[in-house]
Amino acid sequence: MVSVKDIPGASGLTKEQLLAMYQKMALARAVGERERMLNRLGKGPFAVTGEGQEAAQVGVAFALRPGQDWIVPYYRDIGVALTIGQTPRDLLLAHLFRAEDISGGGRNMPSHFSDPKLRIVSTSACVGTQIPHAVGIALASKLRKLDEVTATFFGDGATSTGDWHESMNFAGIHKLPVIFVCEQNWYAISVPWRKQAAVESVASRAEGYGFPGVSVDGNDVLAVYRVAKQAMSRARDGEGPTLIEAVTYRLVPHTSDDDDRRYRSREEVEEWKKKDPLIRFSAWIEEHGIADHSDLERIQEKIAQEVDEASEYAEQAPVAEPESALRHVYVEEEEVV
Amino acid sequence: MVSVKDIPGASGLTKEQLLAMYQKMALARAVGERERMLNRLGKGPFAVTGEGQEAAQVGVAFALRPGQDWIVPYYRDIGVALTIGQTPRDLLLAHLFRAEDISGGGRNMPSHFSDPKLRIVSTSACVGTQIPHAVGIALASKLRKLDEVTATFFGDGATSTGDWHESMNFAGIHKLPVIFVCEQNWYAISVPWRKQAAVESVASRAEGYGFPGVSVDGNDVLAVYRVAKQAMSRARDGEGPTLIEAVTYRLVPHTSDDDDRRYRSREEVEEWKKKDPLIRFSAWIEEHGIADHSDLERIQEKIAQEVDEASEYAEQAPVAEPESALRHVYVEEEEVV
Amino acid sequence: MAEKTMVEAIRDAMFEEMKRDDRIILMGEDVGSGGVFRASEGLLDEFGPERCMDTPLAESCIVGAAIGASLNGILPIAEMQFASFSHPAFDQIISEAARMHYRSNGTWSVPLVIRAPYGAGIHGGPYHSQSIEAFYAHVPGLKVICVATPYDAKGLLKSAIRDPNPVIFLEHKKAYRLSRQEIPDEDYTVPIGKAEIKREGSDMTLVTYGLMTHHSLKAAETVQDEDGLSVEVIDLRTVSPWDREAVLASVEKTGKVLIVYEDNLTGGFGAEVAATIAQDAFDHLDGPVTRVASPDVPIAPFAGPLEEYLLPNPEKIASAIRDLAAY
Amino acid sequence: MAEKTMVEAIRDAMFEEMKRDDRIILMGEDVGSGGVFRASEGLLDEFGPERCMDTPLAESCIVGAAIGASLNGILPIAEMQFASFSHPAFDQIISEAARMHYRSNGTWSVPLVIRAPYGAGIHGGPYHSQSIEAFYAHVPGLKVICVATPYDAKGLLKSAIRDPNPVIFLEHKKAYRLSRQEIPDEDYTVPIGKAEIKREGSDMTLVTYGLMTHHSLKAAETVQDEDGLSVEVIDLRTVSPWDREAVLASVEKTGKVLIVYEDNLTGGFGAEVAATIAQDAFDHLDGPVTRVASPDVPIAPFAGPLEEYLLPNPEKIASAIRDLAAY
Ligand SMILES: Cc1ncc(C[n+]2csc(CCOP(=O)(O)OP(=O)(O)O)c2C)c(N)n1
Ligand SMILES: Cc1ncc(C[n+]2csc(CCOP(=O)(O)OP(=O)(O)O)c2C)c(N)n1
Ligand SMILES: [Mg+2]
Ligand SMILES: [Mg+2]
Repeated sequence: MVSVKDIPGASGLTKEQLLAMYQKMALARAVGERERMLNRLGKGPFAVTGEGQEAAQVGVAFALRPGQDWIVPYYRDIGVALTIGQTPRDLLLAHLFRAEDISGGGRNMPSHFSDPKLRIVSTSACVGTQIPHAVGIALASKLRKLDEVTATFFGDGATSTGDWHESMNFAGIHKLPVIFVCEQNWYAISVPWRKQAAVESVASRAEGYGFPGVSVDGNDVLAVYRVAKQAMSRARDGEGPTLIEAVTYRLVPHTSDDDDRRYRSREEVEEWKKKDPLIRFSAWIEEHGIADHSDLERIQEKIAQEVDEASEYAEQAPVAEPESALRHVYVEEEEVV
Repeated sequence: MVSVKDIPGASGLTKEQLLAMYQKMALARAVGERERMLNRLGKGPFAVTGEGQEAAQVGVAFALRPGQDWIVPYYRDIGVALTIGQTPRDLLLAHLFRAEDISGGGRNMPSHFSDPKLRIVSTSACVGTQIPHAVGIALASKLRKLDEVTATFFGDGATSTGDWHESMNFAGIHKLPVIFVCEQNWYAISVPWRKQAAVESVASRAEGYGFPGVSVDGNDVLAVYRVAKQAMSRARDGEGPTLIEAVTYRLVPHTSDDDDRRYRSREEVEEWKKKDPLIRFSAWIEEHGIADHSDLERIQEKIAQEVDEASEYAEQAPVAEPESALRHVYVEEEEVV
Repeated sequence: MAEKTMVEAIRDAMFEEMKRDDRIILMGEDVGSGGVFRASEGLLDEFGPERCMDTPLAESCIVGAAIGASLNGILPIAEMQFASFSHPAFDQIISEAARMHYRSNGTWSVPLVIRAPYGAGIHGGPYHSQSIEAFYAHVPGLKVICVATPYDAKGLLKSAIRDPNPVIFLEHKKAYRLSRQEIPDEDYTVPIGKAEIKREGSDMTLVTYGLMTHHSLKAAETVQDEDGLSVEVIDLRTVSPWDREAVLASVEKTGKVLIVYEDNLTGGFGAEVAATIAQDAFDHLDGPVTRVASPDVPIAPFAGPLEEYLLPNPEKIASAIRDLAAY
Repeated sequence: MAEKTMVEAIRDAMFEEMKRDDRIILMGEDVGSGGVFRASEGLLDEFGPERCMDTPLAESCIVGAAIGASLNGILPIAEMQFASFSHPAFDQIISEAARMHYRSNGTWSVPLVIRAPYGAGIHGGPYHSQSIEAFYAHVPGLKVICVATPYDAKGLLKSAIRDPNPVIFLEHKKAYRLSRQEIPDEDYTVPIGKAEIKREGSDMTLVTYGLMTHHSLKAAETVQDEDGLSVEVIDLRTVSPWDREAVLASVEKTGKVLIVYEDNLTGGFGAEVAATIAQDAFDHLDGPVTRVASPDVPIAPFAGPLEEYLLPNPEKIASAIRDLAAY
């Protein structure tokens, strides 16, 4: 068996790291599926998940340093949140709007990840508005001369917004340590990319802001990881931002309220299912002898168990007291530091 | 004497056209100077003018068809307004906020040109907000299958706004008959271009929207005209938008409220004075025998006289009745068509 | 006559108007596939992608381009997918659409409708629940409509489309499928700026609009049955311009007034109604001008129990009616 | 003690705070060269371009980046060059800055000050004259300050900078150089949310803020001299949270209230003040709750005579005082 180091494409990752990567992707898949199931069962009123985009999410997140680098995600980033350190329990508590939900105590929508400890920043449901926050966080890191990189994630739809442009421009001017990650899944809900832009690749726009844009196969977790690593180096070396366009596909409807048959053919979805990043990575792992089928099955079993436990826990956890809705409009006296 | 047609760079313009071009530039200069003078005399509370940018403005406007093509200008475009057909009297009536002011009856600021007959669209003082209007007008032309092109003008500062990006993108998607004209004068008030963007040329951004961007010497009126002509052809042939970056310089302070010594050296201003587009074009005209010095002096004299008369007229014209301030908040019954 | 839900009535209004006048277009995110609430279902098939136009995710440009189109012979209906997502277009709405006519001394005008689903009660969390009428009712140059019933929605949307001014048309999303109502087969409009007395009464005037009309009617019924109180319920329907005359006439009659709105209390539109009454009907008042609204909290948390705790409902309204009646 | 104008007091407040705490930065268009009103003159020289930062012309990003910086140890002051140009940042202000703390259940907070010159009376036309406090006073999670005097401006700006919440700090540009006032040499603050009785009186309460404080004081003097009327003038200073207690206590004493604001009448902040009084001080009222404001017109036309026609001034206020006193 060859040493993992020598496997082309493994990017110097150890066997353990590669399997951890796989585990995060599979976990993200499982949590997404669970949320949609709980929704169908009438337990969570809303589910927005990221099945199909796990390689893009986990590949980038793996290049980041949890608790040191800043994460400004969007609502599809279950894989990012889990890789950085949120747990299935955290996510399902949010899904079921429980008091214990670290992201917002049930106030914000599910999949609006937040965790000050992990430097995952709370986002709204407004598309694109988180991007200037990422830029500002990175500006602060630079002003304070801290070794921190900020990664912000968004869909192709967000690239049409004014906030996206203004942020890209601002980051370019100040050469900020920020990584812009576009999860190009070809749709903003039902609107296909060709109605969103006249260009093939959004990565090409980065040049106009004075920094590189890279388009990468977003279903190839190792390719994404490599690109993210480079972006990290650039950011840490003071060379400024990178725009990563991770080309992928959302295998599920937009949210639990969406019926994607209205706007895309089953054939198209089936074509992309063949490129499922999870299946692809597991094949790669087996092919390169990193693990065999039964190893991966064991990982899957553990995940299923973890998700079951998290789900049970979350279902039994209490919702916040109704009157608590009046709190935290302003910073309360005792919270002032 | 060679036929004008054969003069390299004359772009097929006749002698009359070339002199008309010169006349518009000189007129724009004279109106700008008059407005600043009236302001210093305490007559107009505010002046914003475009001395130095006449070639960029007149060069583009000359390629448009007054009354047929749509103009969505910005506050510095005295040369555009005059070329399309507004008169010094129109502009000075606005400067002195008289009731007769066609652009707004004294309600909008001076240099916020408007004239439904001439299809010059009323703009606000908000930088960048007119650009989506231009795109929408062009969309209407396309939907209605009308042979109309829309030209919109803005400064380098406007390219930082979200509205600019959203409009460029929208125009690209629909291949709209619109020309985006950036009067690159290197400053947004005091903020130099290098603090506004990390790239040299904003023209390069057009590619990211799927249409060409052209950077042109904005102090060379014939070069600007050529580029605008090409953009017109593209637009009329259904090939879509063009971004023109006309590189120029504002030779005067931002407005009558500005002191430009706070942010740029006199040397820099003097350097650009040497490239004064008006001097440059008059030299070219004389050099190529289109007219001689005394011809140009006669044009200047007529302009001086016209501006004097306009100024006198405007000073004597009445301001609207105070109570008229209550009108036109909503479309009035009799205005409904 | 057919029974329609409010969302169907809205769809019918657009369909019929687009049939009538081919200058009308609908533009917005996902309108082509029917829209997230199915309000534009069928329009793409009937009118094609040029008149039922999917746009990029860029609200400022949607409104700004609609303004431009409206200057050049088109009558656009710009859809904001949710009221909260109209905020990026705030500048275009209040600086541009609202002021174009004024600043040009009446020479340009912007015949534009901006539709947006608004309001809470569907567990949409803080960004799918907001009331936004107070912002726009404050801005001269705009008209603002808040509809609550299928009949009014259809008639007012037609009026909005035919109005030469920019109109913000707010559709309470919880009212979309709340109930069905008989809708005439023939063309009709409901005038902008006219309130409707949805229930007559003599003890007290209740002024409201939007979803709160339904809650208020329920409360009025309860207090009639349980306490014998006769409450006159006025549905403003339009908040700008609003029907001061109708409200003042009713208050003169009853002497007491309760104002009910869903938005958070401070600076909500009901404050204007209260202020007007306190000045212009002062002599007729037999009790404090009373408001029921949500507390000053971002409306609304995702968690159902928290959301419900904040929002006015028939019980809270009935209790306020009783308190005021007892004054 | 030194005599300062309001704009000098604001500059001093920023200077002293930035000296005191190096987490504070100022960012905005043209702040490096001193700003269009000279409010930041000298800051670049003292603190360098990283702490007095010129930005591109992109208000949404200015506020959005400031929010981000505030999450990561910086205390930003974001300057909007004119209040009207804050509109592109509306979404960032109300969806993001105002709600970050709430939506995250109190785990993130946004210590941010947004400064903007506002108000009319300088012949700035419709886009350099707007009042915007009503929009933001309606939004839970924000604090909103409208200052009128050098002393209050300095003390309140310091409080705003030290406040852990997002604060909108509105500086009436006509008040920038209106007058000079003695300013203590030592550090002081003025508390957010506390009104000040700027003139005591017994016949009537006049509630106001911003430039109208000056006009109201002048009117109060006139009616004292000419009519022997004693008007108590309350300057709210902060419109969110506003000092209900101070206002209600004064109205209980005088029985009559005039509310004066510069913004257009409908949905202006004074509507909230009026509504609150009409509900909570009803028993004490001896006359209609009266408002003086600008008519519902985009404020303000560029032409001086038209602008002046619209705006409240000491004469109009005095006349409203007399009418109400005669009631
Ligand atoms: C400003 C704004 N406008 C509209 C919406 C409604 N909306 C939610 S998600 C979405 C599409 C986003 O597409 P994209 O950015 O590609 O992300 P994806 O969902 O495909 O991952 C839209 C239109 C919103 N949330 N915010
Ligand atoms: C949205 C907005 N922000 C700020 C301003 C204030 N302002 C007026 S002009 C200007 C600079 C514009 O620069 P540029 O676009 O380059 O045009 P130029 O004046 O150089 O011709 C600024 C910041 C404004 N009018 N609108
Ligand atoms: Mg997408
Ligand atoms: Mg410029």
